[in-house]
Amino acid sequence: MADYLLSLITFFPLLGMLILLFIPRDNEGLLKSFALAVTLVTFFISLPLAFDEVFATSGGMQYREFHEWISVGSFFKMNYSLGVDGISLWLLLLTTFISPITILSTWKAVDKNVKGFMALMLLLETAMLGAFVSLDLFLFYFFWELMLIPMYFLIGIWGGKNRIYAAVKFFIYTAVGSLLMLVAIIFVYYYAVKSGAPIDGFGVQAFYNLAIPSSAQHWLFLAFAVSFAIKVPMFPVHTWLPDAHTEAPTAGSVILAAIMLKMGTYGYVRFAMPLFPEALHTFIPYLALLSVVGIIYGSLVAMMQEDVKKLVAYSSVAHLGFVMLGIFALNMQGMAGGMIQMVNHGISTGALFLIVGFIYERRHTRLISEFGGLAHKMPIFATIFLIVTLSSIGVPGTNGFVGEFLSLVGAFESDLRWYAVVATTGVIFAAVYMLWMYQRVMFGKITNPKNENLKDLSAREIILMVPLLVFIFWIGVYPNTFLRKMNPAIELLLHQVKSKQVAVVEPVQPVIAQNIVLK
Amino acid sequence: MITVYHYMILSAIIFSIGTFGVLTRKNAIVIFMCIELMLNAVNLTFIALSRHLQNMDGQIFVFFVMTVAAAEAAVGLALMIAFYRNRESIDTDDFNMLKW
Amino acid sequence: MLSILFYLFAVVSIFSAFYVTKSRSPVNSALWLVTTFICFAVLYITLDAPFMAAIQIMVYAGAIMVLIVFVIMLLNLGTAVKKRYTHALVWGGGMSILMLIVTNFFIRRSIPTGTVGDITTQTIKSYGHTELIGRAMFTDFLLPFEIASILLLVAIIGAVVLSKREV
Amino acid sequence: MYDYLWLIPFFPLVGFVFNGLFGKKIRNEAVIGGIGTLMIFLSFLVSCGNFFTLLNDSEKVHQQVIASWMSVGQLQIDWGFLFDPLSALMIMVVTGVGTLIHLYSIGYMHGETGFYRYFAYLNLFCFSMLMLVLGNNALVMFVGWEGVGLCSYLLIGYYFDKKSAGDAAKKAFVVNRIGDFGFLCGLLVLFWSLGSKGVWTFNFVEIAENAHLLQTGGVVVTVVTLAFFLGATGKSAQIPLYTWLPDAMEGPTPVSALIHAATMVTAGVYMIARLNGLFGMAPDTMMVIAVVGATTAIFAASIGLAQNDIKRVLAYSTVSQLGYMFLAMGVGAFSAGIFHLMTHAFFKACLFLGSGSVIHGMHHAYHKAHLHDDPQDMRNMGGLRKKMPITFITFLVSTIAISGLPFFSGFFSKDEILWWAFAGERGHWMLWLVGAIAAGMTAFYMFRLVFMTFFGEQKTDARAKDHIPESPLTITLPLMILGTLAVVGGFWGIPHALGNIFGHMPNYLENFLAPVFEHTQELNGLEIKPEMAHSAALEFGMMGVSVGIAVFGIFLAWVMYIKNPALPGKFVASFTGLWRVVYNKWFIDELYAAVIVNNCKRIGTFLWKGIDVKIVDGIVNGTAWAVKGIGGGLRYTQSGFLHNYAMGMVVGVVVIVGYYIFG
Repeated sequence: MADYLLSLITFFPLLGMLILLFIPRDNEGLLKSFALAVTLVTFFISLPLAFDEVFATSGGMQYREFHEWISVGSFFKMNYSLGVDGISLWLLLLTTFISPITILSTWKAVDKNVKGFMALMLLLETAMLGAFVSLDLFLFYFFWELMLIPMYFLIGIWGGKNRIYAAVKFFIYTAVGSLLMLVAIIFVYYYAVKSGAPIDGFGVQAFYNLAIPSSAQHWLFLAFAVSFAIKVPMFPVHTWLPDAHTEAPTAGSVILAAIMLKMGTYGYVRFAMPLFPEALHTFIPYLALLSVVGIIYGSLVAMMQEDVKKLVAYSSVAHLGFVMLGIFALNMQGMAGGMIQMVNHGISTGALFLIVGFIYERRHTRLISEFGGLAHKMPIFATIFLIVTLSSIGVPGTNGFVGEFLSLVGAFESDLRWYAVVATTGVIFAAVYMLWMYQRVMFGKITNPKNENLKDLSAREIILMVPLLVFIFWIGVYPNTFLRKMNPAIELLLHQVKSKQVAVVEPVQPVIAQNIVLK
Repeated sequence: MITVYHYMILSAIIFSIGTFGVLTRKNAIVIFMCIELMLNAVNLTFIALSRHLQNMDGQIFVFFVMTVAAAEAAVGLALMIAFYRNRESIDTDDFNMLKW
Repeated sequence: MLSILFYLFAVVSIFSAFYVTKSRSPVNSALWLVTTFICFAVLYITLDAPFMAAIQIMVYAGAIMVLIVFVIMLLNLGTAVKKRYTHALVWGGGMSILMLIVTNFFIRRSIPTGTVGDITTQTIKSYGHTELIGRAMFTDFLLPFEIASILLLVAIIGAVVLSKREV
Repeated sequence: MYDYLWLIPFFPLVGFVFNGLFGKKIRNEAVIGGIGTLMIFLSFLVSCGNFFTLLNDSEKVHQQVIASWMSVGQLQIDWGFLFDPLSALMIMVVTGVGTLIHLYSIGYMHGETGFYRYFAYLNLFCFSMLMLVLGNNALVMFVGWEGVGLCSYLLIGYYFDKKSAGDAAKKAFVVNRIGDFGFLCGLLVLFWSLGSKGVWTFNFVEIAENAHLLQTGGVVVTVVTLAFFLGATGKSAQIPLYTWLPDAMEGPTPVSALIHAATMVTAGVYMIARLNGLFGMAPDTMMVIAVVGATTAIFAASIGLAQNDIKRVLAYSTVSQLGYMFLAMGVGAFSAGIFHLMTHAFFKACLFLGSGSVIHGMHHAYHKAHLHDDPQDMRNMGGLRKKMPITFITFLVSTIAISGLPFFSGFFSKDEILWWAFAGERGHWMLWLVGAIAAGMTAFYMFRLVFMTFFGEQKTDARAKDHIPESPLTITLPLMILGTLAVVGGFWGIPHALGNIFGHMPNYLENFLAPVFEHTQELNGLEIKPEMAHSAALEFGMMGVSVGIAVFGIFLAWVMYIKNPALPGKFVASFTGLWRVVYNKWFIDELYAAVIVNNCKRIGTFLWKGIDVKIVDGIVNGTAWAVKGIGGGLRYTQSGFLHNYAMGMVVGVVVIVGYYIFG
């Protein structure tokens, strides 16, 4: 069982999807409950991973699976190689955890072609899980591209008014990036074969030990970096995100925000950084700059949005800036902060999109100006919304703080401290745009008569929010549960990255103290 | 002495003539015949080379070319009949439905 | 002797091929085409391939030409209206001459290589050309042969479907 | 006893969870209010137990670690508590005043729809404040720091259907966040700079022990302390971040008393006192703090002179008094600052609660008379001393205390600060002068408040006049207790000069807090200048001057508002411009709105509509348009004529083969 656990987790939703295809189209209730059951079972199968203590002690890959998959002559060998470590562990669990919630959230929201919707959701889950556990670059690329297709249809079919534009934009943006990545992958493989290094098909771990010349590294890193940056998304390639989010159905937005954006950051951690450490060293200042610009830019733009969903989308840009900044700090704290912030963003922003979904279902509009005074009619909603808002702002005691704080600690320890100072102002802006939005939606008197008859959250909606709230506080108060199992993997990763950097600058050099002691 | 080059040059000439016909004639059936001409030119090369290399494979290939030519003739002419039925013409200038 | 035969039929085939493209009436073209085919069959014989010559006559000069002529009759195609296609003539002629030059160079500069077999004029004479073809076709090329037969079947069905009046 | 330290914040948390989850269902105000009050009272009892244990304990610093919070590499942060004289004093103030205000709220908030919500927030606030005070490392303090900011947001926005309340709440939170940015930066720079010396810590005790690793007066210390000070200005409403506090008066009055007078706003002062080891090493920062404190004191007092809303006067008074505390911190008089913090908590809480009692009465009267006048406007009051005797007496006592008349609590603490400002090593006569003038202004506007409210003619609408009742016992009892404290609270920290007269009474408070501050003060020479240290005459002289200024202020108020009520009008008429500027709070809010808020909005809009939509999306869509255009152009090559395609093929063949041969 344990030998094939990852395959089981990854392909269970796909299996479910195949069975789902035999359920009659009109039986919507059964379709929904079946999809929910499949995702729930997937979640329960993946739970043993969470309790496995091996991650707390070992940073290496666990639950390895290895089979030969495709081999073209003796040259190209793609293997089916899976594995999970402390870095992908929580993202994997986040995926299995969020999926049932999204399915549950669509109970009333999706009314046309439920069967197709559910099938695509399940396919999407398989693709995302596969991308997180692949250790073979080619397999990763396969899942990475596979992810795109269901999402494209989810936006394009079940989306809002401008859905085609958004879907195509999303698709093309991502496809451009991934093609660059494909070229880089092939080049790396070609180089590995030519150099006669011991490799294992497209196995990424063997690639870690390649000594790619630094001029090539730069280009390869750029290709990977652009591809992942689009997915993250980092400034200035973020503009697909607001459109995709705004137009996507609630479930699509949640999946997009909670998990798919993490693919980009995860890609940096797993692939771009350890594969090309020298190039990373060169590009870190620029990437960190983009991250910081993203934080400030995302915040300022979010502040002026009139559409709640767009606001949340731009806030994602800002939040992921923190993730990237933490990762680029290249030390334990920053990395752990980035990783935990990925999970946080998944939970908080996922929850925010669900919340927007709730009011959208009730009022069929997302314009802030249409609302106001909802706290009167929807007290439970107001409370949940407030908690999630606070988590998004990063109030201590909620998850957002832990992630932001660790990222910033890491950045301050590294050479990026001046970026970090600027990034810290992001906490101010976050408060401004989130609270302003909250105030305009929830506070005040009810001015719009359409809001008079709004109903508070139903039991289903509360049930689907509660797990998210639990994790908001859990990570906020006792993040060690998660950090403990991340630390060994992060240590190993940093070792991999740093052992190969030519000029590794010690992150703890007190530059300010040495250089500018004025007195 | 006649060498394989002679046959190949002849085949090239016939092929060019076939090309000329395809490019200049407007009647679909004549174009079709010119294509047969080109196919035959190729066949000649095959057989000449087969002989030159003392190997049977080229002739087998000719056999398959003929098969394809026969199939093409059947389908192509059927298409022409179908087309004529619609357009009362088999002039290629009337075949412009592929236009943007 | 052989070279005389070659040159004779080569010239005739070039001449008749040219008339295929030149004749205004499709029926004339078809007849010139038959001439070309026959010349080719003779050339095949000079290449020690009597079976291919026979097939050439039967399939091309026989079956395909009959089909073409039959279609010409069916569609009742008359002589093409005289149109001046100088534009197309110049371009088409230019292109085909260019092509000729290019292929000429190609042929002149290249040496044919490949797997040299053991079939000499003697083997052909002692076994017979037909037998050799048959051996090759039904041993090494059995699968392609079967596929070709399926192709023909498909073509038959296709032709029937396409030419049926109401589909 | 110290093992039960965790119970102190735990009880309010229980209250919060209980009221937050079940309060709505219970609907019984007695139960909700009772639970809320009981919880904070229990934590008051535990605090008392700990406090008195500490008094008799020779070991003054105790830590209790509950659990590990974050541990990543060299970063180890615990959920831990630190109990030393400073935090002991603070928790006594927080839980003590907190209990009284909870009790008061039961009466004051009677009948409000969100009663349960109010008590849940109040308990949450107490929890956060206690975390702030008790945290043994800067990060736990930050939890409390943000937590109180959050509760302040929630409680200011308590009447959330009023737009002004929502705006004020948001403003409070955002301005606080600007401060928090400073706090966070300070925290991070400190962590890194100490870490680079080999000490990776956020723990206060360890920071204090290792502060010497950093260079005294060096850039790092100055930057760190300035950043922390920015945090303090946000939380404690100092220039330039004070603007949220007056607006925060949109919240219910007990909230103003608890959060915006007695406890939360003093967090900045507490934080500086807590990090005295660092601040002591940064003379430049100390100077900045002293100057900012003094400026805020006089600036806020000047605004207070002209306000008519009873709570706003008190709000500006709070800002001004906080300025005093910062002045104290800036001149190194840490214990004096904490002393003033304590006495201020007593008398300002009493004043706010008293004003709440008045507002409650006025509201009641207007309600009965079906009028919609502003119950907080002092111009509608007057002569209330007969209607509300208890409120009046406690209010008056507290006013005397804040004005610094001898032997009331404010006198001792304020004079100690002024003495340090004048005679301390880091002091300066200018600081003293500013402080003394501000004290005079304080006396003036506070007595103006008392005279306008409780004396003279009753100016209330005739219809409502007779309906003003004295408040119920739940309201007056806390008033009486706080009033008593406002009178006697000062005797705990009698200045040396006075103590010598009273038969060598020691300054108990200073001795009590000594373990916390002694070290820093010795190390950095934060003492009274030696030439003045033993001059009792000078000290008495300064005392006399400041009391004189205060009495003059009171006299002026009496002249203007009792003896000759027409005088203020004439004054306004002759100095219209000046008066308008002061009345409109020096137009600072408008300035901020114009310079910062609007520009932020403008930049945001520009980035969105300009950069995002026009440039980035312009490029993206432009690419799409270009591809479409090229495709549209190339489309015409598809003529549909067979010959063109055939020609294309032939050309292709010729070119490829030609390239193959000749290329």
